[in-house]
Amino acid sequence: MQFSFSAEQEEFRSVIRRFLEAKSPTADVRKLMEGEVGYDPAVWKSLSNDLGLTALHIPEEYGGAGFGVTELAIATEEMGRALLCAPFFASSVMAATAIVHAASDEQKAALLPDIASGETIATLAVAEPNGGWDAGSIKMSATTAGDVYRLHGTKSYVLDGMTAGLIVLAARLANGHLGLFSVADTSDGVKRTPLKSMDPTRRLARIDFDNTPAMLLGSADGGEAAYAKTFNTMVACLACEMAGGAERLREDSLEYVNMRVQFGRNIASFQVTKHKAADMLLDVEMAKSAAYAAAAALDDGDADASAVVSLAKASVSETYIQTAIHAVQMHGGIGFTYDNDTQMWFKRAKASEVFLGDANWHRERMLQNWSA
Amino acid sequence: MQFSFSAEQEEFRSVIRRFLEAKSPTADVRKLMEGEVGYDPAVWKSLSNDLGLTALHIPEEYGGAGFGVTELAIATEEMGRALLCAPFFASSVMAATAIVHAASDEQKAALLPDIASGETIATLAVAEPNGGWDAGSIKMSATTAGDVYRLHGTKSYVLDGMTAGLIVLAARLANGHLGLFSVADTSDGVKRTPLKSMDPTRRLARIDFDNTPAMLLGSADGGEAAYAKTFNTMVACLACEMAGGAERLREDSLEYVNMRVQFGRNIASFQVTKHKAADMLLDVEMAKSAAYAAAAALDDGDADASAVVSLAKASVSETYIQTAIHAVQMHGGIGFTYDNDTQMWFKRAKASEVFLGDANWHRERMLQNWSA
Amino acid sequence: MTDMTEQQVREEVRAFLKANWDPNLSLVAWRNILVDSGWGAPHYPKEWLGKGLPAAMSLVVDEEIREFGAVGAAKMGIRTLAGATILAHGSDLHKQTYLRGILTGQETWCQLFSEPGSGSDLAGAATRADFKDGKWIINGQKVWTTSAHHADFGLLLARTDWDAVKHKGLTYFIIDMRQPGIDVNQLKQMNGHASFNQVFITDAVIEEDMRVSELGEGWKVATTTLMHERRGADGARRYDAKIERPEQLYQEYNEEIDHQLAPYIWYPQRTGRVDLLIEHAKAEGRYEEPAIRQEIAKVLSMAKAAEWTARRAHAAQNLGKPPGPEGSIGKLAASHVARAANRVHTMIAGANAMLTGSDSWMDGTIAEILVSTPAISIAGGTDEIQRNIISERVLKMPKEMRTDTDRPFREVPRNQVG
Amino acid sequence: MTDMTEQQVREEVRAFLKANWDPNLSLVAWRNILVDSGWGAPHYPKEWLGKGLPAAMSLVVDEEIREFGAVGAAKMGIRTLAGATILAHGSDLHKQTYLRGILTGQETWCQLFSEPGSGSDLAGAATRADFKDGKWIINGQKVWTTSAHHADFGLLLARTDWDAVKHKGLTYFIIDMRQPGIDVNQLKQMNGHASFNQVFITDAVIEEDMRVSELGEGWKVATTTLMHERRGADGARRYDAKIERPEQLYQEYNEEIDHQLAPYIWYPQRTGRVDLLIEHAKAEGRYEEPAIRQEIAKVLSMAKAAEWTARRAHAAQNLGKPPGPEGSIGKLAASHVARAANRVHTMIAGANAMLTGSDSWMDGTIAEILVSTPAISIAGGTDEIQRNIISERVLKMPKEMRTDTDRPFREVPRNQVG
Repeated sequence: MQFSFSAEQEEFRSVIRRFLEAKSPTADVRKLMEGEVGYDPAVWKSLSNDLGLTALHIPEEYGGAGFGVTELAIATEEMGRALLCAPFFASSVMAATAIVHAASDEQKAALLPDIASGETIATLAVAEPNGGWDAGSIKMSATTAGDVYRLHGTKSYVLDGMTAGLIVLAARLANGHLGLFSVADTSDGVKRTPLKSMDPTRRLARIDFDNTPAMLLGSADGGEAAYAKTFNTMVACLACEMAGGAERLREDSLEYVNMRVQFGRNIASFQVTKHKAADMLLDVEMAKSAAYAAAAALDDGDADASAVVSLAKASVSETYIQTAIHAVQMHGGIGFTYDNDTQMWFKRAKASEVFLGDANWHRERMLQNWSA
Repeated sequence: MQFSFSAEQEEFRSVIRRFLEAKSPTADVRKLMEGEVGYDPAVWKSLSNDLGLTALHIPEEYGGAGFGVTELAIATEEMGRALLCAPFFASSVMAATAIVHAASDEQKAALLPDIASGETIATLAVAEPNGGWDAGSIKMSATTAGDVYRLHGTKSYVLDGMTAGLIVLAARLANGHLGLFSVADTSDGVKRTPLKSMDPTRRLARIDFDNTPAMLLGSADGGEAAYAKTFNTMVACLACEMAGGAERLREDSLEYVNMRVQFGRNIASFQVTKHKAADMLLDVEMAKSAAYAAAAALDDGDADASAVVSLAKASVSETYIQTAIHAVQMHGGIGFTYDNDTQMWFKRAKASEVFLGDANWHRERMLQNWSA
Repeated sequence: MTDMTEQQVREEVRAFLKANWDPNLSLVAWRNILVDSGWGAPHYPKEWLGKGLPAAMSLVVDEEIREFGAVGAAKMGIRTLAGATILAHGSDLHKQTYLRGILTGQETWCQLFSEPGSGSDLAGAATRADFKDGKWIINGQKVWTTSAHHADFGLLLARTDWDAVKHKGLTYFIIDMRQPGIDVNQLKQMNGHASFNQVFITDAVIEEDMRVSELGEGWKVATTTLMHERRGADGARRYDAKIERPEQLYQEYNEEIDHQLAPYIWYPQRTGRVDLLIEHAKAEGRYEEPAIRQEIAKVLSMAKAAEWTARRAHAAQNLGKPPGPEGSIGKLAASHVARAANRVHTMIAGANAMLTGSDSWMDGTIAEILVSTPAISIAGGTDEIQRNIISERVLKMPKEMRTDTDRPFREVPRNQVG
Repeated sequence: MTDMTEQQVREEVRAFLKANWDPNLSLVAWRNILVDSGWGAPHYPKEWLGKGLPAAMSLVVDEEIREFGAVGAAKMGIRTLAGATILAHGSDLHKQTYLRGILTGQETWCQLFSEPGSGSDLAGAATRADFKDGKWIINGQKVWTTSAHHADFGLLLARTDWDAVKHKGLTYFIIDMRQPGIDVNQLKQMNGHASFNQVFITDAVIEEDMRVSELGEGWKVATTTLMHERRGADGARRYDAKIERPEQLYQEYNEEIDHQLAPYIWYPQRTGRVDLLIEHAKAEGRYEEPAIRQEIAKVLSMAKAAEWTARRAHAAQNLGKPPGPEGSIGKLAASHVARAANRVHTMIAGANAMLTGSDSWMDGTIAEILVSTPAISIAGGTDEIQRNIISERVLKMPKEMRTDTDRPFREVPRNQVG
């Protein structure tokens, strides 16, 4: 496993950071999170066309740039840092990855180029009202009449489910296997309902399927393996997104205490503030290490990658919310106000505790895949 | 529930504290913990005859003073504070309580007066090599031939098991019920083996019983109820003992940091030291509250007394070891040496984490008895 | 101290209520009767509408009134701090003018201490009070002022001497909030509520007889107010609940609750709602999960221990020991409990923790917990300030080295406020 | 920096070993060959027995030597700190005199910094060095001196100027431990081992050419030693292991380990032995308990994250970034890991946690963990000191207000030592 980024990767990170500082300042995030659509189509276009981020890890033969999970994770880390409002995680990280791992070559050729170019916004619908992200929790059934599959049931907590034009989803085949399917948002029997998201920068929806025609991606017995790989990538990218957010909170808090005066001195000069800042640095550095290790384990094809990925999700999510709690506390009363930016990351951290499975569940998954 | 001690109880506490300061200074504790017997018979005699502590909660008709759990708990709290080396917990808190709850009037008349006077040192043997303290973990069997019961099996972690002249123990009757028995240390087939105690102020032994004749205390179907009451009293007293130890550690640490100079100032003047001391006060005060509540709940006969008792054991044990960890840390290098007294309480705290059941087990027991 | 036992108190209150309670009176009329009897504020001194009973006994009285189905004196909001402060430091004029209105609920109060530039460092207040033509002219900006938007009076800490050292230049006033020159702005919080206000004060006027402290001695009086505030924040606070009965008095009482409780409507949630943990876990079908049970049990234990510790402190007061900084212990414990409860509610909620409003359990209650608990370790003095207080005042450890207390306040570095 | 890749290094080491390794040599004879080749200390400069490779590359070399079944240069104990300090600050005489003996293992070192009166505050050392008749005469008392009972030389920090301010009055020396006037007393720890010593120094003598720092500049040199000490304490440290083979060289090597490792025999236990958690849980039949699994997973996660963080720091060094205070981060992480592992081992052990020695699992290993982890947050600089360092040096936050650094040391309050 590699423990440093290459010069190219560092440069890639800088480009994204500069882009997001320019295109996604918190004032804009506030507007978008209070708005109807939840993202800025112009920024999305620029991110796709100018930076090519939507093509990042899609294979070159399907219009992508063919990079690995590590590069994808660098992008999500920076997006987490900037709290970017965009369907990148749903479309590129989740849906595109699922298609890459599940679909046949023809299907990939049909679906991936438009995702790579950002024309199509896709999402991946896994969890159902029971809220589980593992294959075992998926109860939705797919029946078949000839070549056409029909879907019956409800998906919930679907990221960007209201805006996605293409829905990839997991359902249970008659043979008991998991199948990954693609459905257009305009298909028959698709009913989408927005969910009230506590974190308004991450929009969720419930989607009901009533005898909806769908295309099975790949074979009727490869869904489990494809979903397992997809899930690991999603989780590693989320870990990096969270690490990026945690680092931002840490830096902002440090800046604030260095500026704020109480009792005639900077509050950064109080020993308890200093020690808290030191603990936050330790926590965030450890979280970054875990998140990077998760991405690297996937790129390396490590046997215990699932364990490392789940370790990262559990650890980083706890660090993120803990850092957010410290950040509010270090800002004092102002940190609890809506007008202070800290609350935006706090809510993202809170929602991230449970998105894609909570810490307890991932720790159990980690031990089940532990080999060391 | 009463949330303050009466003037008489406060005076009672002062008497014990003065006694233990005089008779159980740490220099003496060190000698005893390194010695063979593990306690000082002269101090035991004085504690029994002069202070009457061994008679404290034994009913007056059997030579006792008839006080409640609260007074017994005050005594153990002070003993925990002083780290008294004596078989008080085994004999008075455990064995005497078991006899009070289980035995017939004749049996009480036969057994209790000598325990009350301190002549007899008794113990209660419950846990077996599996280490469980609940009735369900007791596998040792008692067979019967006419009036005489015979015991077969092994008890472990028996407090003061090498010094006790009278062993009360719990075994499984042929009818499936739990029975409480008394056995003399000189009975046939009793083989006692000292266990190497990490905390040398609390001696443990394994006792093997091979067809050992024993007397059933009370009836052949009352053992469960008697043991449940006994166990609650033991645990409440242990909680108070731990609270006493934690408070001592807290006070000693505070005294040390107020005296110790580094960087040209008392280390008590560093804000992180002050905040740690504040947290320790909070923790210890909360622990004391829980421990006192456990004793009071038993004296009041509260319906949820088992829940409160287990809450107290779990909470106080965690506070005790946490306080001990802080205490070593506040002493710095010297706190890790054998010659510094902190380590003695540290070991008591460590052993107390698991004595009579660990925190996880007690929390589960607490929820099962929760009514609020 | 008094010689009445708890039992005697309960009996006397019941006898009084039996003889006097009438839900067909107006709320104010009834409360005047109650206040005149001394049972409205039994912990007030006999000469000032009370009975001179210990503070904890007044909880017993409240309990009796509640159980009888009657309505007690007005207790919500800053009024109790105003009452305690006026009793301790106010002039006879202040007591005469304000105590009754506080207890009958006819007048509402707010507390003007915090400023944008001085939060934890309350004594760093820079709102100015200048004496001109026999009156005090007030200018400055206050913040975190609960209820300022409907308050009649405010407890004001303002600087009257800029050359004195920090703690010696403040004076404590009662200010009439219903005057020009006072502008109140609501501040929205991260949980969506707007309970606090910014108060902009421009040339507001206070008569000299509404000065509570000696000149430059305002800090001492403020500490009384703060001590009472902290004591109320130990998580044991209870809020009045509406009574659904037909008579007019109940209607007025319920309206009062709606009106005055509005800023506090999320306060139960900021405590973490330990009371809902088991119910929540059962509702999500997770109460049997061992790892979740452990976490629930830990929080319940912490909350119970905190409650018992508060009761030990109250019991000590009942035995005549003066109220001390144990409020800081309780407040700190409440922070721990709230934070832990938030964590466990999240764990229980699972994916539902991402939702809010009607999509969250109990019509948004859980979601509100998740974004409200950070307030409890800040409001009324941060956890850090509480630990300073405990270590310095309870444990008598050395005070933090100060560079701001030994020179004229005008020379002390402070935040620039826009 | 060098242009050799890791692969090249590995190949060259293997070639060297193939050509030179001979287990029938004596340990010292072999090590002299190794040291002369530069592979004994490849991170030393070329002119001083090394190859000028980055520090992390020397781990790669060690790995190759181990895998080859050969024995490397002596690494245990204070010798590595001595080597690093002498390389950075020593004179050519020091380098000539000591580096080879350090690497061959012929000479053992100890570090005489801490004193009974100055633990965290190392710069508060009050051992005196007085210059008389061309030599330094040393008097004082040191403590926590690992290996002092068998050391040949010591790294000594002593005060040469009592009128200078604290950090400007210290001088750094090399002291010969085999002289009259040095008395060593072993200190027993709470875990029963006696790894540390008190050293009483009475009129011991140091030649002027064994002074390492300029007069009064000893603190600067000490910080080099301390930085290297902290970097070694991030939990990633590995100890040499015996090799059971018949040849004489292995026997000598194993004896060296027995002798020099004795003070460190419990060091693995003070880290909390995360590596044993799963095995321990399985042995106690508790690996399937959900609540225990959660706790095990938490500790494993923490330990892994700490390890990866250390590797990120090493990787940064390999890229040519200078070693910085990240050692403090690693050390702090190791404390958290050890404390958590202790807690979980206790939870797993259940009633067995009350036992020790042969009655405890793995012949007392678990018991030793339970009473050894408190050391890790103290030795080599307490957690509190590490947090000071991180906040001030990494985060550049304001330094603690000091009252001890701006006046003559003789006027600074300090502990009275018996």
